[in-house]
Amino acid sequence: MSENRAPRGPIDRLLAANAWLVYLFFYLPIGLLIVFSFNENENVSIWTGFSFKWYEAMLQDDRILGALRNSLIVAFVSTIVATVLGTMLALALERYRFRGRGTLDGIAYMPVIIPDVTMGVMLLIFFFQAIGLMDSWFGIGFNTGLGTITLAHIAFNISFVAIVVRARLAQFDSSLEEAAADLYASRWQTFRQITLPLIAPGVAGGALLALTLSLDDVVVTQFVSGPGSTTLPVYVFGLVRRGVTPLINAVSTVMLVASMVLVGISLGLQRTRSGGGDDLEEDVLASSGATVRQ
Amino acid sequence: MAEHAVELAGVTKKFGDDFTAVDGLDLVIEDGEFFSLLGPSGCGKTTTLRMIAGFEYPTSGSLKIHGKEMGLKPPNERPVNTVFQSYALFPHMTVSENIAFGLQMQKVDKNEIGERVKRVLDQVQLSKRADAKPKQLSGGMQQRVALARALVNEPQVLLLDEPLGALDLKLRQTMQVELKELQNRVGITFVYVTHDQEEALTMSDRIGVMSDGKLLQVGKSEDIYEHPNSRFVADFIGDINLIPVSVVAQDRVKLAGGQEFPVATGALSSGEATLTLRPERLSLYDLDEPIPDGYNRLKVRISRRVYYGDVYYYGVEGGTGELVEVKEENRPSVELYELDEEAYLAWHPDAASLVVE
Amino acid sequence: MAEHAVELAGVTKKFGDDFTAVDGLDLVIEDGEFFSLLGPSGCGKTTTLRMIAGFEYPTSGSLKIHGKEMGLKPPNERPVNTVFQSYALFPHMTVSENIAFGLQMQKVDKNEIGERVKRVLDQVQLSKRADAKPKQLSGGMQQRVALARALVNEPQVLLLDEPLGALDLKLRQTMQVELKELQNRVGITFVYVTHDQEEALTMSDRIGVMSDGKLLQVGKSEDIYEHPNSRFVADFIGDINLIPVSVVAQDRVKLAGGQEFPVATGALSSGEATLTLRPERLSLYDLDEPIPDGYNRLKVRISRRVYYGDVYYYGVEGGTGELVEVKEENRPSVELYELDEEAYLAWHPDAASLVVE
Amino acid sequence: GDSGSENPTTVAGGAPPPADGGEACAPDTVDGDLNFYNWSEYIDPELISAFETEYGVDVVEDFYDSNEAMLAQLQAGAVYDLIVPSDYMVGIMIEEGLLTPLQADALPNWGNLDEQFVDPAYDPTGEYSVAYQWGTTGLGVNLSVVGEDFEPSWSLVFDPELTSGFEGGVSLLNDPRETMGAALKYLGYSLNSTSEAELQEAADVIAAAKVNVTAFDSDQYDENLVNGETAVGHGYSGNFFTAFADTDDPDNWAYVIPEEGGTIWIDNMVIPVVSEHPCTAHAFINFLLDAENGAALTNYNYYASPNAAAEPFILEEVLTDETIYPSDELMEKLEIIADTGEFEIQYNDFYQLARS
Amino acid sequence: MAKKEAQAANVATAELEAAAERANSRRGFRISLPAYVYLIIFFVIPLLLVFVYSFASRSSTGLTVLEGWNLESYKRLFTPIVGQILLRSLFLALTTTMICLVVCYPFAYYIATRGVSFRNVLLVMVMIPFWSNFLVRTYSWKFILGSDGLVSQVSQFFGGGEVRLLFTNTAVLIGMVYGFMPFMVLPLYAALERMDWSLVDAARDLYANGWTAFRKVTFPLSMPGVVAGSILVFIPSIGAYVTPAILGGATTTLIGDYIVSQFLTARNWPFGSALSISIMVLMLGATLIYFRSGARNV
Ligand SMILES: Nc1ncnc2c1ncn2[C@@H]1O[C@H](COP(=O)(O)OP(=O)(O)OP(=O)(O)O)[C@@H](O)[C@H]1O
Ligand SMILES: Nc1ncnc2c1ncn2[C@@H]1O[C@H](COP(=O)(O)OP(=O)(O)OP(=O)(O)O)[C@@H](O)[C@H]1O
Ligand SMILES: [Mg+2]
Ligand SMILES: [Mg+2]
Repeated sequence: MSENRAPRGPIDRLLAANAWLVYLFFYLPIGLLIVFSFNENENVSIWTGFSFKWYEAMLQDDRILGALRNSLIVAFVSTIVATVLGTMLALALERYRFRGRGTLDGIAYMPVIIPDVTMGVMLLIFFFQAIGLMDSWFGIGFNTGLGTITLAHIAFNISFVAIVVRARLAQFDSSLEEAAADLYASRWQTFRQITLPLIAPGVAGGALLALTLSLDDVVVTQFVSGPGSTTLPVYVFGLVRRGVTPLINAVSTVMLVASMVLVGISLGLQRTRSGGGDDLEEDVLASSGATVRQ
Repeated sequence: MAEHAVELAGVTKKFGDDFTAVDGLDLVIEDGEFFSLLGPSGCGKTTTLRMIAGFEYPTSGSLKIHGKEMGLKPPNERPVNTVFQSYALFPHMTVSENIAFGLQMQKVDKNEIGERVKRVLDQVQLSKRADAKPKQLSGGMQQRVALARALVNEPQVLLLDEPLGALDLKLRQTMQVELKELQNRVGITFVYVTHDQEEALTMSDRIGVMSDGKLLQVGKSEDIYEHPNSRFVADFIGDINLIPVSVVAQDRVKLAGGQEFPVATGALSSGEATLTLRPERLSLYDLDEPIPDGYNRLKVRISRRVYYGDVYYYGVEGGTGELVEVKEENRPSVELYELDEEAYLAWHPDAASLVVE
Repeated sequence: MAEHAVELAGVTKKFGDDFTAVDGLDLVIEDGEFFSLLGPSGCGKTTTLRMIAGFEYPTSGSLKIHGKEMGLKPPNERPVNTVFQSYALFPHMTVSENIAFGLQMQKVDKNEIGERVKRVLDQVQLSKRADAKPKQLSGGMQQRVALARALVNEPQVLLLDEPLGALDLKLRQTMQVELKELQNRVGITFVYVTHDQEEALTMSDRIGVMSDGKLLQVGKSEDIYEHPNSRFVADFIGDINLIPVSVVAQDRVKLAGGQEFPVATGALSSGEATLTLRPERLSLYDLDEPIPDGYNRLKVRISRRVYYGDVYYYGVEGGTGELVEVKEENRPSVELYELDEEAYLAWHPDAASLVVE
Repeated sequence: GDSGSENPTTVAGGAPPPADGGEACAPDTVDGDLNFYNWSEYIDPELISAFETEYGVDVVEDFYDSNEAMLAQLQAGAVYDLIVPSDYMVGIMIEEGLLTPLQADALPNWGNLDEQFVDPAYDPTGEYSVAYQWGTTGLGVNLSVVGEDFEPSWSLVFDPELTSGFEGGVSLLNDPRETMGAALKYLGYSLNSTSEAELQEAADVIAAAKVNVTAFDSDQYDENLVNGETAVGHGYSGNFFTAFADTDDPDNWAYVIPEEGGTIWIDNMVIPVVSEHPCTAHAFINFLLDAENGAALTNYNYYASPNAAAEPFILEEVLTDETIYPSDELMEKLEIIADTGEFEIQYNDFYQLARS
Repeated sequence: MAKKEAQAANVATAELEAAAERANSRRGFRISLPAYVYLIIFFVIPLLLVFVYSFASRSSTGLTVLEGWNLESYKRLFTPIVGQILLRSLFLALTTTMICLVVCYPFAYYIATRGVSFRNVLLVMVMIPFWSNFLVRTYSWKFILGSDGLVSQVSQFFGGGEVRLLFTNTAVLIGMVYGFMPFMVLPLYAALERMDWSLVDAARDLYANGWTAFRKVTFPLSMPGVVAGSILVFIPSIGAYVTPAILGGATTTLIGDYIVSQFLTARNWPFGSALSISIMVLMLGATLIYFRSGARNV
């Protein structure tokens, strides 16, 4: 009887009560945030009337739009690269024994547990030195900016992707790969036709997580950013210092909705890929990382 | 053809440095024969199969398929297909996609793939479920898909790893018959792994009995059953009474109880040995009943009676020191022996063979 | 005692609104008897057991244990213990901790727990592995721990759900004997679930055959085997030939081929019916061989011969329209029939019984 | 790590040396888009677009929220044309050779600058920086809580007896130099003091005051005040004014410069050596030095303008507001925060110690 | 004949397995190479740089001088203030973890015991709030906990007095718990969802009542999830400082902002680096323990 059965009676009711309280706890601030994005008053805390003006303001403010653009560029590039590299990393660590595997295994987890500030500072130092060297050795001049931000985001995203994909691979029955090989599939064909489709939920989860992390990161970004590379969270950070206006709520409501759409897509995508409903776990588990870097 | 289907010479497989899963296997499997590997769990059957298929490489020894040395050839370059102990069906593909996979990899053209898949689907009576996902099939159906997926490629050698292990008695028996007939029809070489001795006996042309990675005996089903070459084989294949005796002459042995009996003339003329007697080769006679001449007799007391539907198993005690099992047909004509009743235990000397440890 | 061990009256279990797993079960199990529930996978055996144990509650009907109505009593308040289909050993406890669990829950005092655990460990021959974790044990050992864990509580009723399902033939047979002897010794009521008919026949005092949540037949092993009350039971229990016949008189039937035969006087005197004949109750005689009188005879052609170690199975064709299976002892004295040879198929009228669908 | 040895002296070595003066820029000529690195919300967007249209170049704005972060970025190779560091940071940047001298000929409006800002302590030669705006650090007071008549003194935040009466308590800047500085002033010392003993006293004052300090906050002090979370807030003049202005009755609040004096800070426009468009930068500086534009800056964010010529165009109430343009005797008591070298560590430690 | 072949073959194939393994190992290495290289360039080397910096010294202008290497920064780690701050951060992290555990266990249990489809919905619902911007989330808490915030208004509505939680430890804890809950919920969920409920049946069958069955079977078996969740909450909350600053008013220094202040206020990078390194080591230690106990319990 592997299927779950809830305990009966009052305990169950208590559990349910607790659960719904927790959800209330989760959604109270979000609800407030969204509501006040429609507040026509300057001050977020006092409701004076409904209006879309903050959304309009947002659409007019090309600083915000610029920041949004930057965020999206960084997020997508870093997500794609990190997903590819992270997946390969997970494959190698989970499937093969090779020299340096132990060390790599260790390194792979460090970016997850390193404090943001440290990550930011060390990348700052690194880029500074790198730029110095590039300049003095090859006379190549390059600046901090979207490029360096993307490089930095990839650096921490790889680990998160790898961890999620690995969790997926661990449950993966490798006899399927043998079966494919036995049926005349080359290594690459086996990967394309069997392995990848089956770990897709994990990969999707990893990608999702990477995207969210990158869309929410302030600290690291601030350190490695350069001219014209202000990202949305960083800009919001600046705005907040000048006082929270519903404008910020509007912006973050938009981000919220955008992310939800993203999740929806990736989930739907994976539904079609493989019927298993529990695939969702990894995704969700993954996306949880979104908050880890606060 | 002249050359052998599969040829293992001194094949050894070690896991880690110390643990030897397969130990110096010398084995030749003829083309078109149904060969079974039989042995208790963990004896190295699957490992052997995996080496033939190319999932593992021998630590040492040579492995030829149809005369060609396999060396480091990967599985996809070997003329071999496998039916996995755990089906290993692709969960994200339908039944027919699963079956078509191998052909697609071989770049067979669309139409032909379609036909061949259809044909094999009929063979395994799954045409109706062609578009189902493996999850939606019962154990028996999944097993048949796995089979079809391998068969459709018409490999020179088909490896089957306990393909029926998961099925319940009835379904198992039907599948056994189907498999056997199929093999007769397509005439490809089957290498069949099982730990069910009855299954092996029913289906195989030849059987190899393994234990602890070693091949103990290879031979026709009848030979293995009738003339086991070791205590282990005798005991593993079917029920058998193993009675310790001391050899007094080339053709005579003495029981613990002191009674002497003639046996088929054997190799040794003295020392300790084990007398093997199949329960069904033993019969019980009332004390006053005539016993066919030439038969050995021994007075015994009935101490257990177990009902098996078509037969009764009696446990009897006599001079042998330990309980002897006797199998008696259950026919209305025959009347039953009660517990503690006395009777004669009789058998023909040919029925007994001597093995030594 | 007077009252019954377990008493089910009109017990029905629905999952969801539409699906009925157990359907109006009426069943009385006597104190101290070994009762087996037999049936194909998915027929509702486990569900029935789970209701007796108290893990599920009947949708309707009454369930008494030793005369007491169980109603909504939780499992821990029922004088019943279960050996689970999948052992369900606590992975984080050692063998002896697993076994001691029940006693601790009952607040039995330390020393006594120690002794009783020791004793039952000896019974199942696991004293040496007392401190192992379940993971470190082989399937057989785990099964015995599950058994010990239930037995140590000396419950009034012991529920066993396919406790031997996971074991291979040899180990299975030993365990069967051990279980049976144990039950005789401690004399507690066993309710035993299995889908292996042979197992049920060997061990049970009485058997209940289930199908699709319904109880088809309850009775002594012999009765069920010798006199199945339906085609399903006949077919499910052991090999059997099912031959369509038309009834011409209370005691006569006609084959498709037109031959008439006497049968044991039955209920109906006309119409279509099925004649059930056990392969082992049939014998083959050379055309020139004398056949015991009173036996029915039918000329047949040998069309298949399968070797099963201790026996040969012949498939013969005659006037019956379909292949009839005959089981012949394999003794050196008897010589074999070859394919396409002709022979007489003979059986005693008592061996045949009529069932109707 | 060996890459460190590449430039043994200091991290700043990463930037190429000043191309002595670089090519000369004619007034009002531009050489490309302007990379402008500024405090957020520190300039009226109108001004930006005005400049863009007038000179036909784009202004790329990026924002920082602390001088140190900005410095770090610059060292890491960020390339900007124009930056607005605070006083002490200008000193550091000059010392580190991060700044290029300004070309007087390219800045005809330079003369508009009030002469007291012409060569400040942190830029003795006055050739590297042009004052952008200046302001004071003081206290925002909720009159309905504190009452109309109160001593404009640091005791409003540091005297536990007094503050215990304030519902909601007080907030101090989460900034070692500012808050330690305030405490030092409260004790009558210089806020650039380099005496451990004095710092110790200051730390003790803060520690003692802590009972009624609801928050050490450099971002939200103005909102906390107007939302009634705090009764008195320590912070920058302009922020308070904007916050007050946004409320329903601005008169309920007042900004005061404590009589013991406090910090005066000056933000400055500088051009880093790495600048790729120095001429546009010069043009922009000159643009902001223009009388009307200078006034526009102040009218936007209520910080005092160093631009003498701008005064006619500055809103009357701003100009006359003692708290924006403090009286001369008050000016005497105001100090600019100077970099104290190694002592910065002490400031931070004592501050953290006091806070803990 | 077969024997001789075998001998020959032995010689031929003695290295087969080894060769196969080497090929395999090369393949694995090749696959991991891109990520490996990337992480070395953009993570390991930077980390080493920080390590180097932690031995450097600070110039009078607060810039890092890459000479006069010394252990000063590490010496300073042992000044009382650091210990004090660290202890405070650890305590906060610990409390946060505890609360999360207590609240989330029954929550995860509830989700894990629903039907598959419903379960998934519930899970997504856990995640959605965290798609919004972190700062804004935290600020909207300010407006809930403030003196005329939601809580206060509700209490007044019911005739209670004005309650101001903002700038109290309660507020900090609420904020922290809020931010880290998902990390507790998800591992716990994963563990409980894999739970073999027939074990609970078995316990009940062996005369354990519901609570005992939970104590003796369910909880011990969910231990890996508990440990995982605790670490995932504990580690990041050690470094957390933004939430405490916004909701708690930063009236106390935490290790997080202490590190930040070294880099961004005191401009004392060597010490900041030393701090970071040691915190990382600490966290690595914690993670190791987690992996161990995880391994033990699984
Ligand atoms: N990859 C492996 N690493 C280490 N030991 C292994 C590995 N594969 C198999 N073994 C060991 O080799 C022995 C033989 O395994 P194998 O699977 O061939 O047994 P088997 O005969 O197939 O048993 P079964 O009938 O249960 O399938 C077993 O003891 C097993 O533990
Ligand atoms: N919790 C449940 N929810 C829905 N259906 C169930 C549940 N438990 C059992 N069933 C269904 O009830 C029927 C009977 O199940 P049960 O486990 O009793 O079969 P069984 O006789 O034990 O089969 P097996 O021999 O394979 O154990 C099956 O069709 C099964 O799918
Ligand atoms: Mg196997
Ligand atoms: Mg069952």
